[in-house]
Amino acid sequence: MMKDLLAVIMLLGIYSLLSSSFFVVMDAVDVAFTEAAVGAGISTLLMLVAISMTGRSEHPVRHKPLLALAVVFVTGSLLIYGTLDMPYFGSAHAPIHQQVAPRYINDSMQEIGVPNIVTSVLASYRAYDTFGEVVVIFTAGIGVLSLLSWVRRSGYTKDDDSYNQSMHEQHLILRIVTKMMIPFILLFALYVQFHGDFGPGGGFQAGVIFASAIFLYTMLFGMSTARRVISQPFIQILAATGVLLYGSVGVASLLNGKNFFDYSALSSDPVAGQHLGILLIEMGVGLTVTSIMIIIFFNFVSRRNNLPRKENQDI
Amino acid sequence: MLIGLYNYWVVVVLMMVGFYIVIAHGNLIKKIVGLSIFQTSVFIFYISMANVEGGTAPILADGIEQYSNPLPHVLILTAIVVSIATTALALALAIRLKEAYGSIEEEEIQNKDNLDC
Amino acid sequence: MAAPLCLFLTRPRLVWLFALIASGVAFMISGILLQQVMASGAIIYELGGWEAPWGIEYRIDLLNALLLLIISAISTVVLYAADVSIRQEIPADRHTLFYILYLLSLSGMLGIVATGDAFNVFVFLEISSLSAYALIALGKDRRAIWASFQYLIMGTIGATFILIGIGLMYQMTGTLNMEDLSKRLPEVEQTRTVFTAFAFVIVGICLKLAMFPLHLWLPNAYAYAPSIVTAFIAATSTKVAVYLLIRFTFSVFGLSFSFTHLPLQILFLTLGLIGIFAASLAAIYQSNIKHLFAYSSIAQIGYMIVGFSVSTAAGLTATLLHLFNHALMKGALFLALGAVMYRIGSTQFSQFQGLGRTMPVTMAAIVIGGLSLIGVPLTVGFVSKWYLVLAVIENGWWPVAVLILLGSLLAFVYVWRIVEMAYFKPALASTDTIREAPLSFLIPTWTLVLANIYFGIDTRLSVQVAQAASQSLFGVSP
Amino acid sequence: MMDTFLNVSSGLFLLIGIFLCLTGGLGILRFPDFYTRLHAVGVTETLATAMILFGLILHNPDFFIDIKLLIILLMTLFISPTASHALANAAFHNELSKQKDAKSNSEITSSKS
Amino acid sequence: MLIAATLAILIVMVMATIRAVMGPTTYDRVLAVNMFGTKTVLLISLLGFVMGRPEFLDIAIVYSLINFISVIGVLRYSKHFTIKHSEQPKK
Repeated sequence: MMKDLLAVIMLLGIYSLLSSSFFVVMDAVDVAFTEAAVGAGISTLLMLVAISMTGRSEHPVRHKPLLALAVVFVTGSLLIYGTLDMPYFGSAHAPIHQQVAPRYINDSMQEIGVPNIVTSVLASYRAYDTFGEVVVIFTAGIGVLSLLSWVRRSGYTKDDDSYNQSMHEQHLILRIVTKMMIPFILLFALYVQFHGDFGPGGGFQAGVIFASAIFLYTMLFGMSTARRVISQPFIQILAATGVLLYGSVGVASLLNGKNFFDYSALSSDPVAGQHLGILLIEMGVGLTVTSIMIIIFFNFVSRRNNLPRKENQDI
Repeated sequence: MLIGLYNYWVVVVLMMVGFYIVIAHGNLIKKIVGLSIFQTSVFIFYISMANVEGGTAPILADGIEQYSNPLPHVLILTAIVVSIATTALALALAIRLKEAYGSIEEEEIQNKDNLDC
Repeated sequence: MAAPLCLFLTRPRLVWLFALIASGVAFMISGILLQQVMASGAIIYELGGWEAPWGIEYRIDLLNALLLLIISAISTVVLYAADVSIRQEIPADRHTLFYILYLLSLSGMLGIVATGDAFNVFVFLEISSLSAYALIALGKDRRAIWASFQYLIMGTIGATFILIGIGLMYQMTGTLNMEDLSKRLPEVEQTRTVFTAFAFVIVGICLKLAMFPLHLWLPNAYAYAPSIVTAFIAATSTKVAVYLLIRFTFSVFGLSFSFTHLPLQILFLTLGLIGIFAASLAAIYQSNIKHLFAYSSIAQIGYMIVGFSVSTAAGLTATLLHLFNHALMKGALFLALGAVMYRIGSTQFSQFQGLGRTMPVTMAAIVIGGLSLIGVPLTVGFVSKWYLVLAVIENGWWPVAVLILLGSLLAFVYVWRIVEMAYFKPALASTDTIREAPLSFLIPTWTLVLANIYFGIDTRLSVQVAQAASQSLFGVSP
Repeated sequence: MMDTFLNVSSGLFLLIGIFLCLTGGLGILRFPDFYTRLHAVGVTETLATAMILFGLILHNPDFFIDIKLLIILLMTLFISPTASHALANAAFHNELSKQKDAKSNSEITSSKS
Repeated sequence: MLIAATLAILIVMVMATIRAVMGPTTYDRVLAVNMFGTKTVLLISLLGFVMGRPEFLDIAIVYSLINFISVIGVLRYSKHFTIKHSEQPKK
């Protein structure tokens, strides 16, 4: 058993990479994309920041492993029992491939005009799910904000600057490479954003990539520098705009006399309307995800920067 | 003949590993890690049921007949977002707990609570 | 319906008034919806304009409409009191965030209830629970954070179980729409996979529901959350879980599958009864009133489960009635507690001494709510217990009926403790100067209390709706 | 003629890549301490990646995909040595402080912040 | 040839994982994870060719980015508390 949490988190990163390779093998390229960016990238990073605050060793206390084992065993055997009647892995005759999916595969080109079926299902057939997903991430951002939002203080900038100085001496190479990389990453994010109709990618992935460029910048150039570029209110407004953009697309189609999220109302030609709608909501998703990720990360890091001070204050 | 199901069994084992970590470990970060493993295994489960033998990725191209089922992919995209949201919130809570209790061990926190009562 | 609401949520400078209006609008819409549904049967609204199995649809029948009405009503009333209470309990810079989270949670719950798509349920479940975790963690006490973390772990496990269950169902049927699922499931209902799917969905929901053996997260979460949050969550979130339970067992899996192939009936009955007794006993020994009512919530959930396990239309009617009534009672009780909290700053038992004199109006509300919990005639508690006992007896389960009455006795014991403390003990010196709670607390509290009494006397509306809803459920899937 | 040449050379590149990969893997597994392992990985990794990607580029006729492969190649060329450098740098700073006693350790920390 | 390369990369990935699990120091683990990431990039690009749909190289690009970012992240956030860590016994 591993007691070093840092190692645990790195292994989690490996697990995540592996599972996304598995997704590629299973033809789920979009999912692999997301899992790589989210599981291996963002969540590992967040966990790292978190353990840098909470300490990295685990106490060897173990309790009630027997009960836990029993519960796990029962659940596991129930699941295995349940798998026995499943259609075989990869069989094309499973009900799952017979009922709903063929419509997506066969007709989505005529109905929506986007080659990436995942995008068209995500953004049009099941747009409401995706809206829910955006709201979930928005909720998480607001939740983190309400839990961790920092007290605005000007005191730590000086520390940060001197730290910056030492970073500068130590990481010259890193900084220069990063500086060269960041524009490229941003460009790539935009590519992913707008190429999502044709290949793997879309608003969510693009948002995560965009945010990770900002993370990189923050990690190497310090919080206060990054703050100068992206201020808190600005990013909050951006997050809200994203969700609103998504929602207003729905309302727009509502006003045009169709149902909520029926994009064919957006243009005289239904297919063009669908395409436009998908582009718009992907923008909404991208904006929200980028800004929420940045909010979460900034709050984690600022909390961390303020930590020693907080301990002195004796909350 | 049962070999057709091996994939699901591996997933079940992974799920149970995650689940065990969640309920048996006292360390909060480890609980979160376990939760993450648990959820990722569920994703793998969904994705493996979307697979069709001989199929390819559900992005339309000329000359390809057999595609994998896109619907589970969509569901899992959503679920991944949900899971990162949960993880972020859980980590934020863990940080606050550390600040409030000075520990991220379940038992220590409970002991301190009992002292309070 | 919930979705346009979400639009408003995101305006960053959201104020209380705005939230109140949004919630009120939701309330009105759901009122209209209920009327429409009663007049013309289920309403179906296709989101995105794609017909059901391909797109996502809202499907609102009587059951949903009733739930929507309860949730939005409680939320509006509770929100009215929020302004004052929040100012005291939550730091100023978090107010906006509080209202955003509150509305998110509300829209999540409305979304769960309204949607007709199994996966969509999962997404909205996560919206409402994530915001609930954050709301609970806003509590003053550091234990609030711990409670919230526990809730998060349990809730996420529950949600993941539901996800597995939905996945298995999808695997066997190839569809996610509830209506479609209920049509296709009978074809494959003998398979072990469907059985497992059912088990996972049920266990997952029961985790959210805090049904007896899985209730551990609930008391702390209720006790340490800000009082407004407690009032809101206690009155609504478990109700949503009960709704899901009913929806999945009756509509999706179908009655015959749920109750004939599995020992579900006896299992739920036993767990429900044990839940009633264990939780009531635990409630008697609590030193914090919030804890007390939290345990009493678990006991009340036990009643609902018992009614549910009867699995006849009468039993389901009783469950729905109790659901409706319990929302009213607990909303009123926790709001009144919020008022006490506002004045005294604590809900410890010892602090309640003499409050009957210093805060007579609030305490009267608590007493009436308590009486309703016990099931005294002329309150709503009586009506639902009456129907519950009737349903049980109709099924010929005499001992169960006796046990239910015994459980009410236990409720009497813990309510009596409060009454004794508040009216028969002299006031503490420290609480002597306490004044009556501000009007903005009293109005919503008494609104709920009066609703308690009104629906206790004039039972037509609630009973009629509940009966129609349960009969329609049995009609759909005989 | 051209085709066979491309195929053979692509295979050759891939082969070299495989060989380097395996060497690196062996290195990370068998070498005794961190710096030697870093050496094994850092040196082979960049070249192995370059070789395999070259092999793929030669293998593939599609222009657009070649561009993407080239981008990956360029990124690896940037990132891999930088990461190795950062790693070595960090290890050097901290390993040093590990070996010395607490006094010089605090010196390092104070000079850093 | 492609399949042989894929297999070789899988073997190397196993080796890296072993090192990441064993790794006596944090840096060993970071190194192993980094190597694992690079190998995943290669694996994805190879798999695209093996499966006959090499359009999805975007994923590989993302992987290499993520890999870089996580290495930087580990170094950035582990350095602090290793120092803190060594200071703790002094209290």
